[in-house]
Amino acid sequence: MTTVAVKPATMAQAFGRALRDAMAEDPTVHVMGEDVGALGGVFRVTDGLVKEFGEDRVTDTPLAEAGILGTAVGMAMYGLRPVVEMQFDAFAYPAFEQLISHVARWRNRTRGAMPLPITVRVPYGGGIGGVEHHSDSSEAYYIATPGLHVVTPATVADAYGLLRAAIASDDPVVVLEPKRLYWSKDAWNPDEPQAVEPIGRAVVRRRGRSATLITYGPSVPVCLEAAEAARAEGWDLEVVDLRSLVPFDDETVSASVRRTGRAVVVHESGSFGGPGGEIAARVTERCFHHLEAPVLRVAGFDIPYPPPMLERHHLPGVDRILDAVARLQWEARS
Amino acid sequence: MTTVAVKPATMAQAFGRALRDAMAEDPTVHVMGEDVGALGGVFRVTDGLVKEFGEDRVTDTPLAEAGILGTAVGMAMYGLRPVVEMQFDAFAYPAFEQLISHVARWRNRTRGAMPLPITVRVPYGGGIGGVEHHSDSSEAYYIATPGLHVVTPATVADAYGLLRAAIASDDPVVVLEPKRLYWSKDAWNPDEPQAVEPIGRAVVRRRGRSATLITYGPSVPVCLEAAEAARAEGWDLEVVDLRSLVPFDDETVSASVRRTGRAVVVHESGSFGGPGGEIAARVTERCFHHLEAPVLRVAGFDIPYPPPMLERHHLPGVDRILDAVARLQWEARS
Amino acid sequence: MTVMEQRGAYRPTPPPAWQPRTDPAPLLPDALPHRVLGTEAAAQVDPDLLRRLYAQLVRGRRYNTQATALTKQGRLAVYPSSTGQEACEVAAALVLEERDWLFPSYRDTLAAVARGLDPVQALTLLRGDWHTGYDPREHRVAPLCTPLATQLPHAVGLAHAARLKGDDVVALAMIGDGGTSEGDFHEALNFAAVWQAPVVFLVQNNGFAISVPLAKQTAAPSLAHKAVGYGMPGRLVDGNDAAAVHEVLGEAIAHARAGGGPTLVEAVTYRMEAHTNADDDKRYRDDADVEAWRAHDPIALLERELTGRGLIDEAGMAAAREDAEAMAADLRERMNQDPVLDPMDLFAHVYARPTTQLLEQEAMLRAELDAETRGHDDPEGATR
Amino acid sequence: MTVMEQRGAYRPTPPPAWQPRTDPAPLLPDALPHRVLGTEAAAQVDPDLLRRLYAQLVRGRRYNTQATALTKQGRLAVYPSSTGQEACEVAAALVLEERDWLFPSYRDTLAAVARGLDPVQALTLLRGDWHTGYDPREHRVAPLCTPLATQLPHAVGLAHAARLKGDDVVALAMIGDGGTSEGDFHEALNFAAVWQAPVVFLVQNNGFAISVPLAKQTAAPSLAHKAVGYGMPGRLVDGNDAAAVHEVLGEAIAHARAGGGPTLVEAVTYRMEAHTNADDDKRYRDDADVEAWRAHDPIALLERELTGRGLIDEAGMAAAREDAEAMAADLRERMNQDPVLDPMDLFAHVYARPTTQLLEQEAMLRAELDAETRGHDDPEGATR
Ligand SMILES: Cc1ncc(C[n+]2csc(CCOP(=O)(O)OP(=O)(O)O)c2C)c(N)n1
Ligand SMILES: Cc1ncc(C[n+]2csc(CCOP(=O)(O)OP(=O)(O)O)c2C)c(N)n1
Ligand SMILES: [Mg+2]
Ligand SMILES: [Mg+2]
Repeated sequence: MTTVAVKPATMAQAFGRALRDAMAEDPTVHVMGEDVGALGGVFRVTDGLVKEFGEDRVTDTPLAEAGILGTAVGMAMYGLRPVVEMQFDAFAYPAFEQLISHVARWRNRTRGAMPLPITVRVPYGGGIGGVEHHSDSSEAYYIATPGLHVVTPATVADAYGLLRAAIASDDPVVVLEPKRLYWSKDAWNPDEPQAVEPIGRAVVRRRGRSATLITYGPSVPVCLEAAEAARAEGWDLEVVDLRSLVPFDDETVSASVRRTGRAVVVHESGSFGGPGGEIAARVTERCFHHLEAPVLRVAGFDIPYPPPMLERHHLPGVDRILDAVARLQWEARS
Repeated sequence: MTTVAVKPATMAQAFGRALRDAMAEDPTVHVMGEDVGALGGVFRVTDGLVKEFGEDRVTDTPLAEAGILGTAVGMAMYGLRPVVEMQFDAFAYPAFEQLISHVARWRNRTRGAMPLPITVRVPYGGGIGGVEHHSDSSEAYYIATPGLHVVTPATVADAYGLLRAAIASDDPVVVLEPKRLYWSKDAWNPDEPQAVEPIGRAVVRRRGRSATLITYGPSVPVCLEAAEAARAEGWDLEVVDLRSLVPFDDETVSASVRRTGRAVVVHESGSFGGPGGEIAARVTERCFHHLEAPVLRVAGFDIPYPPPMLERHHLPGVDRILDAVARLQWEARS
Repeated sequence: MTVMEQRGAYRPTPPPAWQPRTDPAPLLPDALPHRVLGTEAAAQVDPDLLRRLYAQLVRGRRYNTQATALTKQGRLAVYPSSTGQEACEVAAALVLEERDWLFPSYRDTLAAVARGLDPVQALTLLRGDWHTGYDPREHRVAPLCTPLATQLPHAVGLAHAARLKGDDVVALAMIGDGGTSEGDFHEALNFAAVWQAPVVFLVQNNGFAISVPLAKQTAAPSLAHKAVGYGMPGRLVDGNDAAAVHEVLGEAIAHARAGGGPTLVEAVTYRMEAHTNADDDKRYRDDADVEAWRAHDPIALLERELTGRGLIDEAGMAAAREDAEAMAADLRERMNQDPVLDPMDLFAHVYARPTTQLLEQEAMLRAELDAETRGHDDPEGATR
Repeated sequence: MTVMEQRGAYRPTPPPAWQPRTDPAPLLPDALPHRVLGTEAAAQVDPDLLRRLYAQLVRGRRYNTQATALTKQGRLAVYPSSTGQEACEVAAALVLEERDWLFPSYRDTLAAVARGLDPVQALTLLRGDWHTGYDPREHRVAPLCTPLATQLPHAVGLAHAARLKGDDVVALAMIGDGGTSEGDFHEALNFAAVWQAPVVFLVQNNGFAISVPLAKQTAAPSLAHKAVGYGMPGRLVDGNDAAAVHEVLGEAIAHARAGGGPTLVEAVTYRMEAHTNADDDKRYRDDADVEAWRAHDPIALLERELTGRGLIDEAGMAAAREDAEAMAADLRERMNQDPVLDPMDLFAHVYARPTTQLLEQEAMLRAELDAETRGHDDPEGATR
């Protein structure tokens, strides 16, 4: 394989391209939500789709999230593959009854007779200076709901690959799109054949020997930055990007922690009852005798999301991650 | 203090008595929900209240959970203390936007100017042979929402004490009422002066030296039974009843685990992303060097709640708890 | 031109030119519930249809009493009876074409059965067996829906998808009076009207939501009036008059099929039994209220019409009763057999392919069950 | 007799006696938006009121342009302008009594300001400072509400509580056309009607929900028609006619205050700016549409009335403009100061008393901040 020069693309463009390619390949794929048509979505992810595919397949719905997801259920019952956009994390809450009581349970309820291949796209997380309700990290709700897959990319290529995989999945998938990475760029060539990531595989983004940072979505770049900074302190940190919260890739994560013997889980979501507890607990269950220190967590505080002027104090940053690494009982190393 | 003979009362009666006493003491306490009036609620917790206090204070609302909680917000803004009944766990989901985006955040949003003293009563959990949507353990959603207190009693006395404390609290409190304990009886005299439990204190229900079972709500009696059964196997198990999930009583829990060196968290809620992960993680953070084995979890499976005919296979029972205790690496004991 | 683009685009224009989009008058529902039986209109109805409705009403009543009896014998976990509401249930089933879809609530197992579903399958959920006992596509009956009003957007979405595909399919969604207060009712009706989806909403106003009477549920002149706010026609019909319900639903379905969009139908009826066998209706209503409705029994109404006009004889009525008895006997017998459920099925359909986490849990349960079996083989109980 | 018991209990009775509860006709909203300015009715309006409205409109427009300018200077994180909608905003504020409550959405900071709130406080949220910059009880203005329609049940609950307490208080809740599609809109209106709560719902139909035009939001004849389904009166008013909005709201409030229950008011207006400064309205509407509405500008309409009838002179208009400029200058100046936020306040108001978990997190942040301060004192950066 030869190296080709590629132009940088944003994550938002990669999501959009994934939608476009999926729609072009499969006429049953429909995009629906608030402002997904002429406007192209408030993040412009669906830009151009209505021109290419028409209003029957790219639909500006009435403003009602339960209605959007509920009608998507009916459309999926009839053989369509709806891709639903929730405008912001906090605006998905009105759809929770449909999500928890129906979308997540339909296959099980019908004993496999009627799967619901629905993709729910949720822009999530903070760091964009958004006012109240525009920066929630709501993944705890989704991962505690059996029947859903929950993925979240951290790179432009994964944005494409995971969204394609989500749309192709016969099960409902919640795609958590890290808002503040929408405009992040990567050398990624949309005109090359693209990998559709299998759902459920984590990836080691950086190899290291001292300790493992387990993270996902918007915190991946922060962890990579922290790992660079840690070199100055003599720590060689490994960074695991989970990519999929459900299913969870125990194999990759446990293998890393067994290698390093120490781990910190990093995410923006609040700490108490957030994904970090689950991750720390299952890593500990599997790697107990390899651990030199308890698995620590660096997470958002257990507070309602703060206003833009204070969010930097709330979000896990490089310093806080390094502080946690410093607390991994290095003195205990024999 | 002399011992007085007391008549046994059910947990449902204790909840009802707590409502009655709170209403009698404080004219701002209002009870509202579906069928809470003439019917007395489907579990008869509010039996007799409308006769005593009238329809202005015990209100059969229209059938709309977001509307119930949303109007309760407005009532609380005007100085009332609404106690809202959600008829079953799964039927609280339509109210999640009001709960997450408003109830939990109002005090913070208004910089303390406007607290919302709302109590949300949610009958939860399985084991009652209920059909779909009538047996969810939805505590993961509540504990991941900063701004809420979340309590759940396991005894008749705590049912009274915790509900009184919830109503008296100036913060919103979700009271998770274990459905299958509604008809459990205790020697409890409603005519004695009753203790109002401070929110946030766990209690050791059974002292033991071998390992700690950390549990709450409907699983407390199961754990006590398991502890009895464990004696035959030579294990002397301590049982901690959390009573409050938020705030979490780290002190009591950690002290117990430091004493015993081993712990199992037991709850009905699904395992992945459920409270057990949080509890295991924080116990491990605090007691790492006292632990002889990783903290294990015995929880519901990560599946939609099963039908009545299969629920016994899903619910954590005595055998499954003992199996977990057996896996606590006893051979490692030096 | 696509389906979505067909509709005349409405753009707000400055007030001088502002006009209501349609005259509201045609949206206003009937002033009184529409009736057919006992009126002159009954003569226009196909006698065969009346006889079919009658046979199904008799069968439906028997189904209700049998199911209630099964709760007493512990063979059903719970049963929300539709006794007194059979005209709605039966008309809803009979008015649909094979290709159409029915979206029932928990109270509407009878409609599913009248549509052709095996009663044992229809009762699977209520028996405590798996949640949906049938493949929804077989008879085009959606899973019985318990969370109130949430089935309505499903029906809208399905009808919309069928229309986009060019299929000539209508969806009929059933809901109770209480359910109309839920937000999902509102959102579904609005989507349906905006999309002009071929869907009909049938509200069975049976007077109560468990214990809560209609007066605490709405202040509207009628539930049918709710149609106005969505820009769809609303109809009010006597829910105990099977011919009237069939006619009004039939018109609404034809309207939807012809591209005319959704209709809201309110059928005024009464719940003769408690909410479910677990309910105690003495707490919230008088026997006298229930008794007053007996005079308006759906079977009696139709029977009077049929016999009065000589459209059925004693033999015909006996045949209906016999058919109903046979159904009941068969139902009883099959419900008396304990269903055999495989605990391992807990994991079978959570996902297309179980996650590794579920595989671990599955292995744990299998080991437990194996140990149990060994325990049974080993009566000394040497193994736990 | 309690408030809840007062209302005539509606019990369903068998169909022969069944009657609609009220004649639907009075519930039907106006056929065309009600107008006052430029009509004979204008002569009946208190000239002082017209002048007060005018002064506030001029001030409101200036507030809008100033706030938009502040977004360009990075002094506001975001601003959803109400330019073109000032008649609704101002009339809503002026029509209320001191003791009444206003429930604004994110677009309604102007209404809050016109009610007396300090503009800087009203803009706190949009500035990126704490979520609500004022004590809601001070001016009886609820926190600006962002999740659509969720403020409506709050208004209903507050109005209901006031009525239960015997207080003579009315709540006015504001919402956009798009918000009417949400389930909470439905649930709030229904609760209000069933409880006969003293609340008025003001829908500002400004033609769009971000990019989505009204035609994709509803198929109803008008949004005011939605009132019918709740059994409450609906009114349709020209939202750019400040006198008309004031009159219609005033009547609705008087009706509510007198125990007559809620009213739904639809004000037809137009959003002259993009949804917010971050929006690009070129993507979904033509300049020509916007231009057409300029002829119907709320300030121009009122100015024409006032000057035409000699109720204001050039000096009076200049005074209004000067007052507006003074407000804008003050706003500009104060918004140009950086607010000082204490990071430790993150933990101050999550609960009445912080949990031990929060105390730990608080301690961590304090240590970090201390270290930062030390780092600043120590420019060599010896400590991180
Ligand atoms: C979202 C939701 N909330 C509450 C319930 C509990 N519940 C079951 S049936 C019922 C009453 C429904 O009344 P109605 O809609 O009139 O239907 P009916 O039972 O009379 O047929 C209630 C409150 C539910 N199933 N779903
Ligand atoms: C529950 C919810 N969903 C989505 C949004 C995102 N959003 C903010 S404003 C808006 C459009 C609202 O339109 P409309 O109600 O007409 O009010 P307008 O902005 O025109 O004043 C949307 C979709 C939200 N704030 N809340
Ligand atoms: Mg009913
Ligand atoms: Mg609008």
